Amino acid sequence: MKEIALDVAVEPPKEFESLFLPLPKEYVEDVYRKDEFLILVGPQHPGSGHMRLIVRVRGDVIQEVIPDPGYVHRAIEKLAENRLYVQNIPLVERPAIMDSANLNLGYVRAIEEAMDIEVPERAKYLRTILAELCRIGTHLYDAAILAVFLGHTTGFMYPFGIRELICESLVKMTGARFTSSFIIPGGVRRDVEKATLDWVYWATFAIEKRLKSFERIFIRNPTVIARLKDVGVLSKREAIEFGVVGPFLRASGVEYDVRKVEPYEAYDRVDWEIVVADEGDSYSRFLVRVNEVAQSLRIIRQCIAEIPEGRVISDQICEDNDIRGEFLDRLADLVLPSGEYTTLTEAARGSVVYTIVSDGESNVPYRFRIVTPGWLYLRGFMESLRGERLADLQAIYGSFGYFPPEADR
Amino acid sequence: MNMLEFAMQVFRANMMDIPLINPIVEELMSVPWLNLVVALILWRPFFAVVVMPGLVVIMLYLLYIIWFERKLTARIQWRVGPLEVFRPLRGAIQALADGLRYFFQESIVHREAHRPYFVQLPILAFIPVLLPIALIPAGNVVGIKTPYAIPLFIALLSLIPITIIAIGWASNSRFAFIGSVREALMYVAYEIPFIIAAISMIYLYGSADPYVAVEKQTIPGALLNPVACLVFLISMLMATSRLPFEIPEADQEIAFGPFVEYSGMLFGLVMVLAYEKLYLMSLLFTILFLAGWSGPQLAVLGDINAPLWLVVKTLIVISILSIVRSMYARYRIDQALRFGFSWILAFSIIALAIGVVLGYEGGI
Amino acid sequence: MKAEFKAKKLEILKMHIDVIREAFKQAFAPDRVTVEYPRERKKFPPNFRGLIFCEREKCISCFRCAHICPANAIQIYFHDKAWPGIDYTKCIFCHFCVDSCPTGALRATKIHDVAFATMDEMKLRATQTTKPPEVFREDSVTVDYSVDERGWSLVRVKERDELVVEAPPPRLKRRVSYCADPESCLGCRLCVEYCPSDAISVDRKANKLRILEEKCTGCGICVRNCPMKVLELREVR
Amino acid sequence: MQEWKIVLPEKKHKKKFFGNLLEEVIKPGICSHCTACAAICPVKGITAGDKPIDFPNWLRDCVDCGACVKVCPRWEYKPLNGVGRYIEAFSARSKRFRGQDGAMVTEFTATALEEGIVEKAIFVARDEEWRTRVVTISNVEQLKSEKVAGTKYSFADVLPAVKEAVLDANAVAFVGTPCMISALRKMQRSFKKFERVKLAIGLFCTENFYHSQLSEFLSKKGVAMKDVLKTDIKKGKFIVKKADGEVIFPVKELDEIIPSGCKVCQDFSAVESDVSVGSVGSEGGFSTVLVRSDVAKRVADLIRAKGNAEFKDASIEAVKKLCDYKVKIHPYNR
Repeated sequence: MKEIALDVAVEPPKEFESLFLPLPKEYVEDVYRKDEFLILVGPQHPGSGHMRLIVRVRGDVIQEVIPDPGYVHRAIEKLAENRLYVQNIPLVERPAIMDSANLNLGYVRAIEEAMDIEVPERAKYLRTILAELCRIGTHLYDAAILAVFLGHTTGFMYPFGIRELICESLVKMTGARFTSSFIIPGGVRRDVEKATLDWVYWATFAIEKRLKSFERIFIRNPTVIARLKDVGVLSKREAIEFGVVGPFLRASGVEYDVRKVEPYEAYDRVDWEIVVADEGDSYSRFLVRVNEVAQSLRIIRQCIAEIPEGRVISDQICEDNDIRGEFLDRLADLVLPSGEYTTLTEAARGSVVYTIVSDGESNVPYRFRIVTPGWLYLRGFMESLRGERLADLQAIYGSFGYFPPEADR
Repeated sequence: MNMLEFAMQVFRANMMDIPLINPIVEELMSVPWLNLVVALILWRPFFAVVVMPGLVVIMLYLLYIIWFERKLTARIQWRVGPLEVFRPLRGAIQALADGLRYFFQESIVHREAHRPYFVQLPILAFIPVLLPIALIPAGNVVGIKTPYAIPLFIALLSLIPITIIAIGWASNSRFAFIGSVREALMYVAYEIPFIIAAISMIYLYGSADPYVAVEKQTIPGALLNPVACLVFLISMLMATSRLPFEIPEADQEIAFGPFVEYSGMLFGLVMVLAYEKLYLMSLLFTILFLAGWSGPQLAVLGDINAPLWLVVKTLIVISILSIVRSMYARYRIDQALRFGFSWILAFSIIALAIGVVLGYEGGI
Repeated sequence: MKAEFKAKKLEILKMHIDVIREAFKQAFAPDRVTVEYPRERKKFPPNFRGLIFCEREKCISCFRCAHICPANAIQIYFHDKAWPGIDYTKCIFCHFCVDSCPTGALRATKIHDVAFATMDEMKLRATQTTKPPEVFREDSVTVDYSVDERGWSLVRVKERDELVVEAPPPRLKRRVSYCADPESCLGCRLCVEYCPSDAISVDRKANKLRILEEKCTGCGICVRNCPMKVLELREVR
Repeated sequence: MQEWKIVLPEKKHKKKFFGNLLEEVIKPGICSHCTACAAICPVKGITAGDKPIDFPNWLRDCVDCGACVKVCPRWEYKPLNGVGRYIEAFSARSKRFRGQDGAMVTEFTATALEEGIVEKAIFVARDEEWRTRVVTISNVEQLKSEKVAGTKYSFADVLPAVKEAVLDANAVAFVGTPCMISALRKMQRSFKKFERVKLAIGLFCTENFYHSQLSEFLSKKGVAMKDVLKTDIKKGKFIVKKADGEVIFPVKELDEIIPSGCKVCQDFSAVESDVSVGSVGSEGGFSTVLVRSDVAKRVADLIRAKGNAEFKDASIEAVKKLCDYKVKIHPYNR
């Protein structure tokens, strides 16, 4: 079908000047000269999170997408510079509150590496259980957002319904529904009794049963498959090139998971497999996360079955096994020896990098760096949109589980 | 004999006789002025258009369907649905509450919109929605008795998408443009199979007259020509943009499509448009496939039996259809069109073939 | 482990039927999970992190809660003694303060649903935090989740859940300030001014500093502020 | 009920203790700017840095605890002089460090740190403008940077850093001029915690300067502080090494910027230190070392055992001559 190029002198609509767009003026003119136009899938759009996507569209086909993130940037790195190390724990969970344990774990491991604190076994198992619960919680949250972007309201309600079980197990274990701030340098804040662990153990089976009905009504739903199959394909080479991380990298065929490459906490004492898919399209990205939920359930069950007795907080931090009453005395005046400490943790949406630079004297970090997965795979997400249809923007957005507060930090 | 006596004479000629309420009607007829009003209401064509399969039932149907659909979708989605509006009835009058809210809400007309069209179009959209009601027969209660009721009904029905496209154009907003273009694309995709399916049934029954269709349906039309029934159902979903094909008003992509700029009473009218279209199409579906108003008659009810059967069957069809909203995700516009033009068109031609074969010499 | 999806034409039809079957199954026997909140209340475990209240008598005004709060939500108010007031516009319910309170004066409740009319009403002064916030209770049923391999179901019990959790046994024994290295003491008498309960006094003429164990509450402010760090907290035998 | 006594010095004026210090030491101009009072003041009111010692509105803030008077070396000042008592004397040059002359100060600290005799060392480093900056050294690598070793002829608040270090660590080392060393001894006598300072390294010192006055004087001489590589005093000459050559002028010309406190000081060779180090008495590239205490003796033997320095004998007469010279030019008769 031969394209007929009409050189119609179309000047860009005047509201582009009033909006502060990160685009040079020539770019906008060039777009309109080429008979394409810019659609702003703006910060307040039912089909995108709090970020603006400047979509350059020719007809219905997306030529190029320029992200304009930063609407929910809360300068966590600057805030962390004038808070005590232990006061940063609730702050560090704020980028992705449904994935709080993983973010909290990464930060606390950086402190433990600096002070070389030895974490007791039971605390390691408890941390792994919390991390996996939050991983399942985040995958369900992303599945729900994907469903609502495809217009499947039931697909939105089921995962949030199942996520109630995750929140319930977190409440029973830590006291708070998701931002538990339960992991502290040296272990966890409180011991978890047997009854709660058993409840969580049976909750994993209840989750599995409910996931079956979610699978029938959404995951294997022909309309969903039609909307997601071969959409937003990211080949293995492209995924590596654009620095995609986490389940979205594994969906393009790269078998890399920080929990296997550098196992931390109790991941090496538990047998589970990395989930990989080859196609790299939206559906395989979604399928990888669905199977990861099954793997996480497996990890949780093994952890609960094999959890050893013993201390939950290391004796370098507090003599007896309970920090209640002396939280400030034991943890407030932590001063990290001067130097730079970096850790890599596998959060639900990818690897999160923490770097703490301490000047050795002050009890607040000199420089604090957090790179969340959303920021890492934003480029891959934008590249995968190239050449797709405009209506698929939401489907690919949902398949990437892009979460602006996490990406903007 | 002045106008009034003439009118009274016309009405008395074609009055509904419902044994159940006949004594009351007789007693009311004695009152000088009231008898004219009662006569008018019980005059068959008036009764058909205004009361039974007409306006009053539409209003009740709207209240019922909006509430029922939300409750059913909620039930499927592990939740409870509208509840707090009226605790004892567990949220039954939710639709009434919404209606009142829209009624008192301010209808904002934004600056760039084409003011006259923007305001009048939702009201004009009601013409193609209400005119077909006159053609729907129910037993001997009928608005306009013509042998060509079905093709006329379909013709009027296909005017509705035009008003929706005009609404989209009048609101002059990017999302509305995209919405109305999608409505136009979908309209072409579902209208052809819909008409072919209806024609195949006309072939089957031999005539375009609903009375003939209903008498011939000793076995319901759905069993006679299941393919046509399937095509009819799917194109009904596409026509009223029910979920797998809710593309013109895809909230996530284009924020409620052509109706994005509406608020207040205008929004109320526009939102209800899709439901009324569904009601009309399922009325036609009942007549063509579920043997219209035939069913065991209750003597005491007399004339009202037929309309009652027709409405009940329609409500059942709509209630079953509304489950679709919680089952499916939304197709992309090109997928829907490809699906519409390839599968549904093919099936409708098969249905036409069955219709022609079965109704070879003058219908079964 | 490979996660891929192969489906032939026939299977698509089967999947359609699965979807419809699941929808109808849920329509007739929905496994609902809604807790109708005002009339039913979800039962939370005892360690739930809800609103906080402070037992005035137990508080030794040691400022630890105000120091540790990541959101600076706790402010200490002075009346006859010093004890904390909580600003719920800032509080993030991390309960670092409850964990830092040596005498267990700050206590957690299971109340999480208090509504305030205005923003400055949310800034509870100390006088308002001494008793748990009273909540207008309409609930007659308490709901709890029961889970087993058959699935997850709601158990409704016809009794009201007690929202104020009884205090866990105090963990730390009473501690008293003690000067470990009197020769290094500068004699600057800052501890005398810092002490909220006048446990350290100075005898001007004889130039002697005296710690009265019975008056000392063990708050540790003198320990934190001694320029030569010679004071420390020692458990009373 | 625990009770302990505080020993208070007797006041000479009916004022708060800082008032007495002001009248007795600062106003007469015998304050040596050793910053001991700034270190010990509990309310951190006494200010030091590159300006004379002062306590802004001390009338309101001073808590009258007497600590500053207890630690001030110039309170009832009895000048020390001469070479003082020492166990052995030699001149040596470190093999692994480069410093002012033999870099023996850096060598002593490094060995003490390695052997664990001290945990922290308080050193004076400098920035490009040769402004002094006090640094806490806890590992040997930090000593290798050329901004740490080498003498800086400007005042530095060493003792406040020593006090902070003493609160946390159990064994501290520090380098100071003779007035700082005698101030530290007074602090150790009045407050037991300062006995944690295990190694006090004294420097041979004729006088010290305010950095602002020194840089202004040198700029008059046409030298910008930025491109100064090294400063030294040898045989009465003040040598300023620059990238493009040297500027030499007799020390006498510096007389008008010598602070008044240094004019009354007769202690050239840090008599009360554990070990005194200086360039006088050994030839170029070597430092004269007077080992005075057995801790320093132990460290010296360790250096000798590990062979980290070449050893020679030093001419003590030159040191004596300088000591007597300092007593002669700085008479103190009050």
